[in-house]
Amino acid sequence: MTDTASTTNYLNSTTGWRSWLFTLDHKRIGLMYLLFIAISFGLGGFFALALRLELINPGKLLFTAKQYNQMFTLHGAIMTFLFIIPSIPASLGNFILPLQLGAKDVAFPRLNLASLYIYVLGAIFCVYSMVAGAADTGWTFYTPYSSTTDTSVISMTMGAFILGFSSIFTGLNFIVTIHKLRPPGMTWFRLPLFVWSLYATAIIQVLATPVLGITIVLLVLERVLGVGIFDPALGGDPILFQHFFWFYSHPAVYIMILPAMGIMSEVVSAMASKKIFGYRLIALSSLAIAIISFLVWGHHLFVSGQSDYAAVIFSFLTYLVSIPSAIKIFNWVSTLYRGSIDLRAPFLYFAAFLFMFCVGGFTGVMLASLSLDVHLHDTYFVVAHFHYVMVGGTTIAFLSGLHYWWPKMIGKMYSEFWAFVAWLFIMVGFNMTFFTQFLLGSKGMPRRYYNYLDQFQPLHAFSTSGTWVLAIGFLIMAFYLIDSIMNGKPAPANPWGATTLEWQTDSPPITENFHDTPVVTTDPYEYGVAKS
Amino acid sequence: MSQESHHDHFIVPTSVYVGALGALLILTVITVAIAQINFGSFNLIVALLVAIIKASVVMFVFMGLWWDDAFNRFAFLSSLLFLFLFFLFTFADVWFRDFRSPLESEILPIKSPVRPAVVGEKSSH
Amino acid sequence: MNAPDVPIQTHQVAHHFATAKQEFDSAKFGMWLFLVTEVLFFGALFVAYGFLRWRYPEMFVEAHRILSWKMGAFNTLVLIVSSFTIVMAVQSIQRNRQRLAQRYLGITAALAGVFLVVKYFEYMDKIHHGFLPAKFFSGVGVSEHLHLFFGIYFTMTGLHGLHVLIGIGLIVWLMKRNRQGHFYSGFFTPVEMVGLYWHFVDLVWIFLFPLFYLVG
Amino acid sequence: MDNKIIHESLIATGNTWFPSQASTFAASVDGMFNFIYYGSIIISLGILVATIYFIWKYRKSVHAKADNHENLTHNTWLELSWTIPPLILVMGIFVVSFKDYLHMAIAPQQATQIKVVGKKWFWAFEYPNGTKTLGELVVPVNTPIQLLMSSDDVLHSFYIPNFRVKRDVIPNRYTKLWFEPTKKGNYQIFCTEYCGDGHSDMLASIRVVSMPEYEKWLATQGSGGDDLPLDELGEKLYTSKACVTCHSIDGSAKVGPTWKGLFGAKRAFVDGSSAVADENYIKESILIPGKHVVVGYGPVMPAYQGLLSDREIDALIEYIKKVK
Repeated sequence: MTDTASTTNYLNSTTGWRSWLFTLDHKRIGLMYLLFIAISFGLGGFFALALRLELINPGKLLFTAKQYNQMFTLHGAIMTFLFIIPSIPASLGNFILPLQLGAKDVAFPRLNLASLYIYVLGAIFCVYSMVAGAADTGWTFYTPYSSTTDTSVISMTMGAFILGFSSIFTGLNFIVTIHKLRPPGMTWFRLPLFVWSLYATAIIQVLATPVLGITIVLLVLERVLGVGIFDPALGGDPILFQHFFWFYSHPAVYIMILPAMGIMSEVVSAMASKKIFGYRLIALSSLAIAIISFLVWGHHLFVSGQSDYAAVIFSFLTYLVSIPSAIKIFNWVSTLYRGSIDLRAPFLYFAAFLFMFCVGGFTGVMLASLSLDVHLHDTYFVVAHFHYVMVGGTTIAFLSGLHYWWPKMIGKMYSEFWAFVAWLFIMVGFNMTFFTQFLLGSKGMPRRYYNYLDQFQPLHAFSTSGTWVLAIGFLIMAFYLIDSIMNGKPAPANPWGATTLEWQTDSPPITENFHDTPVVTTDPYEYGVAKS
Repeated sequence: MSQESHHDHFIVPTSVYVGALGALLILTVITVAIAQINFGSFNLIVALLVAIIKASVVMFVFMGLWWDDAFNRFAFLSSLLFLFLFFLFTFADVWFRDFRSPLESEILPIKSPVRPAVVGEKSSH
Repeated sequence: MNAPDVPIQTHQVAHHFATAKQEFDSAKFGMWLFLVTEVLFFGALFVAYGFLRWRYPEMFVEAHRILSWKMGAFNTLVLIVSSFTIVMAVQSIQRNRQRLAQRYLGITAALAGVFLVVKYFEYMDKIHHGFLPAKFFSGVGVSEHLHLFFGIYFTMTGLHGLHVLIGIGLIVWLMKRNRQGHFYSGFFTPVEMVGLYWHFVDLVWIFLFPLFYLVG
Repeated sequence: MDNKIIHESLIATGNTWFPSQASTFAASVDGMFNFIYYGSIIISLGILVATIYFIWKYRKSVHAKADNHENLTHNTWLELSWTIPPLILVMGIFVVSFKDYLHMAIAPQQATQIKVVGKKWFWAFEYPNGTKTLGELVVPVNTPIQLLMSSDDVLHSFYIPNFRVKRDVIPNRYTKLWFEPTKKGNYQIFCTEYCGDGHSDMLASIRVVSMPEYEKWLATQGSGGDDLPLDELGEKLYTSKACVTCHSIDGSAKVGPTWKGLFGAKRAFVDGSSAVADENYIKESILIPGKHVVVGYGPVMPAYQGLLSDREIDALIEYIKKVK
């Protein structure tokens, strides 16, 4: 145990911009990912605010219908491909995975850097699409609309194609790292649960993303050459596109939520100083989710005209996938029993996650119901549901992880008071914005509507006002986190008294991660045994 | 790293590779020959069967899966499993899609770029 | 074990690996995972193919007659032989026969070139008769869906051809490094990786050939 | 929104979550919702109460040392208890909603068949006797109706919230939707599959009337509006034939050019030519809109050939003349 903070660490061991741009250190790459992801989140958030502002009353306020359609497409595409899919794996995962494993780096450091630059290239394509007549197809790019609209669909989809490769390489790297770079004694059932969740995530990234790639290739070729597979005017089938798209994009939802669940397992154990309840079941449920998630994509197509037999199979499997998620929630709550609960920022976000993920999950059960989905499909109910899972689940867990590992990454403590204030704003703002949308949706308000019936106006206005509260929360967070980099108190090596390996090294860690290769002799959450 | 401490790779004898090559060439001839005879839809099954045998030879001999780590074998073969699931579930829709309406043909004539080859067209001028 | 043919440059194991075996196993596992993504990449196209074939069986019968099965069969043989030569290149390196390996690599690249040349003539013939994806289609046919066949044909063989092209680049790169004495019985990871990639390219063609050229 | 027909309000009627029930499906759909809704409230409250109680009871300031006794970190029976019962519960939900879905999928044999065509951005309906309407579907109460739907361009989706039915409308094949209205009134129809700029204005209404009223209406359609003067009929058609979706009468530009001051104005076209907007030009623009596209607009208007009678075209021309 090295509590004496050494003066050199991965941040200051080498200096100059080249030492960052050409670094092979997974920690620096993770940090750069974090920066880009934060920028993307800001951009996507900006579009969200603009969209909600437009929707404060029916008819035109600031934008035309076309501009509105382009903005919701950009909001969706940026938030999905540039923010939420890479958010946890590429930034926190990159930084923490080798540390938790006790490895010096990921298996392929150069591939890791390449994946960062591929991400940047993909982002450039998306930004280019933004200025060159942004796509107005929605992030789902459904044909034949996407193959006939005159906006720049090609640059936007090529951006998503390139980002897919970034995601594949990250996933591939993680799988190999977890298989091959475990130090002596680190058996599979001694892996921290965050590592388990990243492993399950990586499986999906490697198996599903190529199908997105080929779907996009076919869409681009459809526009350029008229390949015709998805174009009904040429004898193709638009529903086949939906199968192709959702074969990736449904598992992608689990690329988003699985690492979030991993963070929650880490945080609840560390903040309660308690060994996680039912470790094996949580670990295996991650794998179960990853596998079953491939077989449920058709629940996006219940009213699309797919065969009713297929719909029934997909609905059945969708219900199966809900069980492992439920198991995790019950295990987390049980972990709290007779713990010693530290109510600092990571735990606050855990509590928020628990509540909002329940709402997202239970509304998911409603949407998986074949008959109920007929009414709710493509309404604001769906919008609210996936925002509860993606923002209330993934993003909140991301924030929890960010606060949990911030001292390790930056070596500074943030202001616990301001963290609480920001948390409060985010909780209130988020629920104002999105709970309202459940009501709108079940009352019949369809999604992707620029204009709407007057009777929906009060609820829309309330939802819009919620986004401002939410925005204030995120701004506060940006300020105190940036402030902590300059003015924060130096962080101890292990501020939470956690037991996983990343806390056994300095904050921030040295470039080689550990002074000596750790030898693992116990399970990851042995809070019972005396700590050194 | 000294040159001597190289890892203990099993070097596959040349005869095995030559045998595999011979098998692949013969199978290619067989598949082409069978295709010249018309068995109807049976042709597709035979062609796919031969292709699968050929692919197995390439995978297990040339790609060395036979001698490789069990997990590499598992990983690669599981990709085929997922591909199969993708196929199966997509076709769970495609095969059983609607009881097609008799009116279907009148809905939307497709914009076909194919110039129709009509019998007797050539003799029209 | 034979002494190497050429003066070699000893490989240094990267800092985050404990042993050369760990490094090699990681790289190989990584390569297999990459091939997993490739399987699904091409596999999805086969699903699209299956859909079209199921929907328009008569059209496929008509369309496959337009392709020349002789050229396709010739290309199949070319790729199978090239698969053999590259595996012999790997084996030669394992036995420290760098010069022999260089010759095998050269033959492989040349066969890949032959494949592309044949493909070029096939494509030219189709372009000449207007058998192209719908936007450029001007061919004569019976089925009104004929353009769909050429849509999927050009997509799949085009992507496969792109992989062949990339493969040639990789083999040339291997030859350059082999000349500099980078590979020997103790280190031949890149040769093994490119070999796996090349076999995969062959694997895809093994399915493309009967599905497009033989069974209508 | 300037839709003239008054629909039953979705917000003001029904209960907190749903608009009023107007078809035979509605009760079972709402019942399924309520079952899951109250079930999840009970389970969520359980989770919430347990969490808050644990947080309060075992907060660090009063419970400084966690109890890591072996049997507090793993318990197979406990874990099975929250694996098996939820599984049984969701399987139950699956079976019931599966039955309801099948009910929705299979229409009764004797259902009246009405053809629906979705186009950017309006809905057209065709009745068994050949009557055609735009933007308004009239159906008899307590009678099964089957819609045979297709699209002329991109994907649309046909959605009646009060009936709890929805189905995508696809080019080049038919999709089917059936329902049995149980309550007379005017209800809202939405398009719920994103289809471009006019997506949110692709509305229509469904009027549920008694069987005699329906038969009378069906018999008099086609000769409807004979008693109205042309310009007033035109004003009615402006909304009922969905012109309002794309053309304003107040001078603002929507997807298409405004009608205000249109008549007699000089029009410049994208092909470089121009013309004065007279009766013939307007008639041609309605029937073959792609022929002359005004600069600044896309060739997006659907052809109305066969959808309007001569008298209706004349009425629209008179109305456009009047809009200054």
